[in-house]
Amino acid sequence: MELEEIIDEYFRAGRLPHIWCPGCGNGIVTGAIVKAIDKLSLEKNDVAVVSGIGCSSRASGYLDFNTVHSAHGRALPVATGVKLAEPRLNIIVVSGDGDATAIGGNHFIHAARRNIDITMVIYNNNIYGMTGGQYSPLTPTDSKATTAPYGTVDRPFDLYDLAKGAGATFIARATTFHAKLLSDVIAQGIEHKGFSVIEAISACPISYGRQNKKGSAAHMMKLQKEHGVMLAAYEKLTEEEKTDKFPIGVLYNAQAPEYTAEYEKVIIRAQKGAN
Amino acid sequence: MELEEIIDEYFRAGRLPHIWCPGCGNGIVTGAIVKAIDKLSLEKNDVAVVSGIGCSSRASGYLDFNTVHSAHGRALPVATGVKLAEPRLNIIVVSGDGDATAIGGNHFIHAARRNIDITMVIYNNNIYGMTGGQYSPLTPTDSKATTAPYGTVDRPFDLYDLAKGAGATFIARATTFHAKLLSDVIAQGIEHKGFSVIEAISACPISYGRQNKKGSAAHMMKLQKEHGVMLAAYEKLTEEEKTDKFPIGVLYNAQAPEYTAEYEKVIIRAQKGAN
Amino acid sequence: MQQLRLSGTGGQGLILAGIILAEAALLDGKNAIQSQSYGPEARGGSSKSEVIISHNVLHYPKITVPNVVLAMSQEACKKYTADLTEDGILITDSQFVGKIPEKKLQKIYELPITYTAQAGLGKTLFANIVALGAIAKITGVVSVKSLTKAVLNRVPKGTEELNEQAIKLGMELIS
Amino acid sequence: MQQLRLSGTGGQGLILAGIILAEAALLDGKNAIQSQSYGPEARGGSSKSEVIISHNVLHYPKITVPNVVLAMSQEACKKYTADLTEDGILITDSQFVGKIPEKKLQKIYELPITYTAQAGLGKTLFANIVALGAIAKITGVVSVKSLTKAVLNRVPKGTEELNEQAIKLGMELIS
Amino acid sequence: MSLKLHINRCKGCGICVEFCPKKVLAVNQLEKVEIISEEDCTLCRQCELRCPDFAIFCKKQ
Amino acid sequence: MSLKLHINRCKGCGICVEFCPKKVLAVNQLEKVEIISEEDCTLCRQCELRCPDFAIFCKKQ
Amino acid sequence: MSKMILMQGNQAVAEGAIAAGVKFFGGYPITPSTEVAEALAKKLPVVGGKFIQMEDEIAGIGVIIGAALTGKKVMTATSGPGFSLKQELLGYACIAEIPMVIVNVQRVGPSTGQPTAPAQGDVMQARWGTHGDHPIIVLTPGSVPECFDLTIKAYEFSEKYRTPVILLLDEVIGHMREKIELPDSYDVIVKPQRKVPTVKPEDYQAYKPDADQVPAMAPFGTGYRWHVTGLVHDEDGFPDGSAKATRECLERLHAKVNHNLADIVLYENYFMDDAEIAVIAYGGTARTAYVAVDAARAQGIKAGLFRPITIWPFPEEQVKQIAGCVKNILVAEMNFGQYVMEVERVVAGKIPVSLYAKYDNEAITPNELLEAIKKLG
Amino acid sequence: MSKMILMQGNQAVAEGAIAAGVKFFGGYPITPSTEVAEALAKKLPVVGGKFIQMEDEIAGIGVIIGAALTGKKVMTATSGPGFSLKQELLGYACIAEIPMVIVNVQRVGPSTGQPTAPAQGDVMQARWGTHGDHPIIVLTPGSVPECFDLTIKAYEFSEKYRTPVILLLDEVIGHMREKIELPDSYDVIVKPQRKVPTVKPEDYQAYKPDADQVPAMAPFGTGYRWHVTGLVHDEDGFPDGSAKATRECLERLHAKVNHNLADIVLYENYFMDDAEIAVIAYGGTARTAYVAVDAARAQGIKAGLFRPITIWPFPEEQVKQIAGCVKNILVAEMNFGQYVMEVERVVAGKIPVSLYAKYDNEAITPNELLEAIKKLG
Ligand SMILES: Cc1ncc(C[n+]2csc(CCOP(=O)(O)OP(=O)(O)O)c2C)c(N)n1
Ligand SMILES: Cc1ncc(C[n+]2csc(CCOP(=O)(O)OP(=O)(O)O)c2C)c(N)n1
Ligand code: SF4
Ligand code: SF4
Ligand code: SF4
Ligand code: SF4
Ligand code: SF4
Ligand code: SF4
Ligand SMILES: [Mg+2]
Ligand SMILES: [Mg+2]
Repeated sequence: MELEEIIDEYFRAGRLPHIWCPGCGNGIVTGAIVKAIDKLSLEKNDVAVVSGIGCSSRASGYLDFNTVHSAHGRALPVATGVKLAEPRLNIIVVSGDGDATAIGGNHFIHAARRNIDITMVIYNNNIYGMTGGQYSPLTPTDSKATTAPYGTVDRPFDLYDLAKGAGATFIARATTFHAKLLSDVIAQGIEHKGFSVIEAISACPISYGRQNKKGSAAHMMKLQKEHGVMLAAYEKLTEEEKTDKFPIGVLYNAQAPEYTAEYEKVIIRAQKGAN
Repeated sequence: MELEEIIDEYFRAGRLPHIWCPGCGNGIVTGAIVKAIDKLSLEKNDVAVVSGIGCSSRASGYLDFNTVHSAHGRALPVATGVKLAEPRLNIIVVSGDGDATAIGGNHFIHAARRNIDITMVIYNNNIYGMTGGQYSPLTPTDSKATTAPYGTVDRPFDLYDLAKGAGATFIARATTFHAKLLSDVIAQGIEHKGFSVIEAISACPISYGRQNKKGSAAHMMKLQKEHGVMLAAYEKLTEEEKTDKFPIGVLYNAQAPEYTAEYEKVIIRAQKGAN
Repeated sequence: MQQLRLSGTGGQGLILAGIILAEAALLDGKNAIQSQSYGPEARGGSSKSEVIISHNVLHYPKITVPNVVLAMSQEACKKYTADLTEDGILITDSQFVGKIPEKKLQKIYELPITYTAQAGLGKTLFANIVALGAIAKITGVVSVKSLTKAVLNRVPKGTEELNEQAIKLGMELIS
Repeated sequence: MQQLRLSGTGGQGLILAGIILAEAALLDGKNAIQSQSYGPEARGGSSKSEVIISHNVLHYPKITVPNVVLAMSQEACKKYTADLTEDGILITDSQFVGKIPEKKLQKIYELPITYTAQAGLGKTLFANIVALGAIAKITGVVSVKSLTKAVLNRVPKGTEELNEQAIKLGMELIS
Repeated sequence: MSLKLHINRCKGCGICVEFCPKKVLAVNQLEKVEIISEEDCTLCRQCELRCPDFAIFCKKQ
Repeated sequence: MSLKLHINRCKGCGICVEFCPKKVLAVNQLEKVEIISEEDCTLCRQCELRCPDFAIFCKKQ
Repeated sequence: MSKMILMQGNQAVAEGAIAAGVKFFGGYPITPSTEVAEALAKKLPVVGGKFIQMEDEIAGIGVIIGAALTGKKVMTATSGPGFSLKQELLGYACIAEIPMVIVNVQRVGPSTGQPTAPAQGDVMQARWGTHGDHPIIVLTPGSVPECFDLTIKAYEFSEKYRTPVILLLDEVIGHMREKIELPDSYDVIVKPQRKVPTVKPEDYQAYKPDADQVPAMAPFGTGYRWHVTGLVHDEDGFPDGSAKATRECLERLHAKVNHNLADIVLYENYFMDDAEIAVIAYGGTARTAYVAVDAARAQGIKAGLFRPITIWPFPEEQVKQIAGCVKNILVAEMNFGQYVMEVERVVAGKIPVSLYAKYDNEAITPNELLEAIKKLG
Repeated sequence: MSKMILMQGNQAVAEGAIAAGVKFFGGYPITPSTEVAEALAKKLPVVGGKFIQMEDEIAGIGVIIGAALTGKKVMTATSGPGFSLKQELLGYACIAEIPMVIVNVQRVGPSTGQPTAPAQGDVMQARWGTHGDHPIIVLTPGSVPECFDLTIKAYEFSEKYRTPVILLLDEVIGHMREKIELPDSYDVIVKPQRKVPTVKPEDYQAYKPDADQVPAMAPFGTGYRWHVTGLVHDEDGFPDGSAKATRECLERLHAKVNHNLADIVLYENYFMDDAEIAVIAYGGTARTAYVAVDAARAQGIKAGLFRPITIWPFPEEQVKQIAGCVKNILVAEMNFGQYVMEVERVVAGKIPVSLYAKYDNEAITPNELLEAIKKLG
């Protein structure tokens, strides 16, 4: 399909333009999600998109699936409920860096631990966009934020390390500059049976860029291009070269028992016992 | 000092016997903490012990320091407040596996991320002891629990992986059988500048042992002996040999900027700017 | 209305004993309510299970004044007998309770309950059932038939005979 | 009491303009309240800053009926002029507002505000200050002296002269 | 093929302008995208790929 | 040196009994620790180390 | 056929849930409610349902919101501290109109308080605990059989009105064991079920109500693709912050409940016909009150008991009517006096309202309450 | 000397905190309260204080509990959803008697509701939001200068009575900018400070009150080693679940507040002397009410305004007295009618109480309220 047809197919009619600021990367990430769904030819009725609260989490309202715009940080418990109650549905969670790793951090590590078959796309703009620019657990040290006028001293999480340490079985990263790769790894994440984390690095020119003098939206995308390196190439860099680069692509892919499938065993055991 | 003197010195007068069940490992872990404090000759007035809620979290009430028995899962935020407000205090957090990694999981990863100078001793008895035997995020798969009468299907966290993935800079593990090692690694954790996690594997013969047919308290300690192997030796095992062993000792030790020290920079910057 | 309190320490199976007693009363066609007190933290310490039994509708679910107190530990005997009145009955496990409260009571039975379980059945585990046998015999609050049925409903398969035996041994403690 | 509404899109600096206007009124020894409406999500879309100014104590902090509406975008002009009455004044940025509401108004000023900022000062950034100059000239609601002082209090060091110039250019739009 | 604009969706962010290799596009005074030299367009789809607002498409006729 | 018991603290868990290499200790009917053969005690401190209730200590006289 | 057994209140709630057709439980253990979870962990998989222990209480309500969207009947259970934690998402369930039953077995508070001791200190919290205006239905059983029946009733209300319903127990009722008669098979029990849309998917407006003020709810995955949000929304379910949409959205939430009081407000009268002193008591305290009223009658005092079963919405009409009949009202509760405030409001000075309050970890005894009655009699 | 400036309500709260000597803020951003955090992130380090943005709102109150134990004055700020999340630990602060000020800038609820629009829907939640019986002090400023003054007052109460105090703003007050006169230096402001023990450490009983019902509080690290718990506790601070300890522990919490109503209950009368219609309004709605009362007076209607500043504990005596003087009471609030219920309770039918309620994302206008007054006049 042509992109316009894809947009017409998977976006709810009449709800564009979206609310995001000029140049905001969220549209590109959301476009990548529908391209991935299109690529996999998923039946729309069998897809549920669950989001939290934040600029990024508004994506759910635009998409023509079963959609939930839940509460801040709570997309994963809600998504877990949808998935466990109706395992045949494909579940995509849309979340911001704050939504996923600040208030939602506990649900994140537990979804990873359970390895429940959910694909989580984290729109990482390194900031709380919706509330106007407070630092998030993914804001780099020494950044300016409205709650860090003297620069942040917090160490950020490495989302890959966190997800892996908690038990996620598929982890990928891409940027809005690498839009095709992004939609590609999202598709792989959806296909993966288990908890998949896709970190989508997305420019927030307004709440993050301005304070940190990152230039125009286009310039922020060029920075992504400059710093994002495909994993295979990244691994060949010297430690020094690595310092201002980050790996993109599929970073981790492993198999482990998936929660909803495992739960079927409980039912079998219980029903055997009961007879 | 003789052990009895240590107990008399660091336990509050007249509060023993403690409430723990016969054979419960919590006493041994708590003893190991005061031995570590004694070894380091910390001034009692400069130590704060903060716990959550659970059998293990009752430890704070017995210890003759500045002590807080906070709410379930919330020991770390409270401890963070004590530490950041009064950085000269030595902070020890006492927590259960549920308290630390279930309801308290978010605070755990964020304390690790900040690398705040707190030593956290997690009494891991693989169960919710206080409420009578429900599974925790550290209950091994296929265990019985009152909320898993057909056996658990959840994958447990590996506390080491989780702590490391979140950014902790000191991670150690010991068991109540390895009581001396336990007090040793706690002492090292206290000395470490940054967030230190000590996993203290502790037998709960009542809420965990009974359901899972683990035998007497003494037997459960013997199982710890059997399965716990010092890291150096563990690393030499074959993958197969490793399957029913776990490494003990100091598992990770790294240096990174510590939160309260970093925060002083904010004050300096602010006061410079203000003049 | 009969008001019975079964007290001791955590591991003695008195909660279960209270439930069985109440279930036996139901089998007798009576009403019964069982309740228990949990320590502030549900760990170790004393344990208490209360049962009230009546032909009539039971509203208030707690004991107001106990008719019968079973005390299977010294601490329980101290803690849970304060409200026993002169016409009350106290039953103790003589192995654990050395000091009987200094008050006038209708009847005091100091019985080797746990000893009997151990000696007669090889396991202290049966002490709670032995106690039920004794209580049934002393008070007649439940029929032996219903008690037996109630016990058998609750115990693991394969232990039925030993449990029946336990009831009998308990009854035999009362001469 | 004067009730002024400054409206446009997010990036046009109208919140700041409202604050400056209120601060200028304070410098004039009057009372002033500034408030603003946030879109449901504070992202993009229309933006509105309201100022009420009076010699008397001000209680109710919102505009009841506006005397003056500045509209710096077409959407804002559509959305925020509905309650302008016949004796109200509408000021638009002619670059963005093509369609004026079809209603009788005391006065309508279609001014090349952003164009003037760009052409005269090289930056559209100054459009909000240009607008304030025009408003001061049209309404006299604040003195030029206080407005200038209020602007200078708020703007980054080094831009003082350009901002003073912006006020002047704004005033000059009104012949 | 040709370019198709949804002007109502365009927010004038300038991303397409910046990434268009042929300088076909510009943002006008009303902060909307404009085609300034359609003849240079190679239909490379960079603008389509990068527009965050689904405001510009390369269309098969 | 000798053994010192805090009977009120002892809960009769039997850990000391199990780990005493010399079979010096036992748990009695009242579910309390008891010294049954003090003479065999080597004061190895295993009991002290392992008692979760701080009920048994090896004491310097 | 039916069977007569001894059962704990908490377990009867779990049985009621199974009988009502609940297929999903999510929660986090906490005394004194844990038995509800434990019983359902055992029972749900047997009927093909699912039980999940979540990482905390917030996730416990979050997960059932998700499960409810697939059309399942869902439950969570907790006590004081956990109930406080669930408040934010409880509000979400209100505005997004997610049917669910939340069990709160009260213990002594505030904070950790006294986890194993009885209190009725969460009565006002059950009404007002989440931020913002919202209506709520709160049911309080007074016996083990009522735990069973009222759980089924809670699902009836929850499904019919698309609203969360709180089943508010106290430790007395939750932990006592008494006789209950259960049908041999729950097939005989009518299982409440929410409306599903009858229109075609393309015509479905997820928040457009029928005449009964309640919109039909399409299970996820059945071809109706709709949007759920905690923002104020229009009839299509999309965010709309206009004055009109806000007013309509919030008014309908209240109307669903307030227009159906005759259906929702349940209560029991005990010797109220000729009563001069009306005792008002609910839950475990009502058990004391029956005995105290009997005793007072035996002493010639014309006492009666009004037992609200639906404690919220408040039985305003009933209490007004009582205030017109009796000489005195005595509210008895295991707290510092919460429900009494609403009684006072509604009685509006017509007759004296007094309070017997107890908050010391123990239930009110019949004698204590009798003495209080006698002071009025 | 002092300076006259334009300032936002939220910022005035932050200024008040600095003036009161606050040295620690922990929180999590949320509209419409974020400016409080942002201002303190900037100001606190300048005065050697600390600001920490936590992982969520629960941690935001947790961290200030810890900081308060070291002797610091502490603040957290939030709005609806975050306020719901803080409820559990708010109860902890009540029972453990931790002084702190919690700012809640209300927005439309329930749930996400309408984050940027005004409402007063959390009034009852502020009183009853956490589980279990607990007293609470809730202050509601009606202007920007009052935001400043009342923040200082909040610390006075919080420190004096060792209790959390809620500063309840609405979006109208929090986001409006108006004139405020501030001293050039806050040195002139008397900084409230909790009692510290005067006894030796070995004699210190952390929860043994003085005659004023309030125990002295030793900062951690000063040689007094004490125990803090959320369990019901004895005077030494250790868990004690006996009936006596429970009763005493909980009664004292209430007594601290209830015995000091004359000190705590703040209010304003506006044209109440000869009023026949009393408007009762607080916060942003009071701003409307002044104008409406003026307008009514201009039309010959004897209206007056009673503005509770301390909304909880409820100004019971004052409202009773008003009920004895006026002919009608009209409560105006931006919700479905919350505070009016307590007014009704206290008025107890003496005179009619009516309600002007608005809940549509917009403030009540003077004209709307005037019309409501005229209906009574
Ligand atoms: C419980 C709760 N706390 C706080 C908020 C306020 N809030 C809304 S979105 C947000 C953060 C958004 O950041 P992120 O998740 O990174 O999403 P983004 O806007 O950057 O896409 C916050 C703090 C809220 N709505 N609910
Ligand atoms: C908010 C809240 N939820 C639940 C509980 C009930 N609760 C008390 S302790 C506990 C778990 C204890 O397990 P763990 O932390 O492993 O400690 P342990 O008792 O095993 O030492 C739970 C669920 C509570 N007190 N508060
Ligand atoms: S604030 Fe940032 S993330 Fe939010 S819409 Fe604007 S640019 Fe995008
Ligand atoms: S339940 Fe387990 S952890 Fe708790 S005191 Fe008993 S043995 Fe120890
Ligand atoms: S990238 Fe899209 S929104 Fe941006 S200017 Fe181009 S067409 Fe407009
Ligand atoms: S298709 Fe390519 S050349 Fe044509 S306008 Fe778009 S980016 Fe430019
Ligand atoms: S180990 Fe300690 S508690 Fe256990 S039996 Fe021995 S002395 Fe007693
Ligand atoms: S010191 Fe050693 S030998 Fe002596 S009793 Fe203890 S364990 Fe046994
Ligand atoms: Mg973000
Ligand atoms: Mg545990």
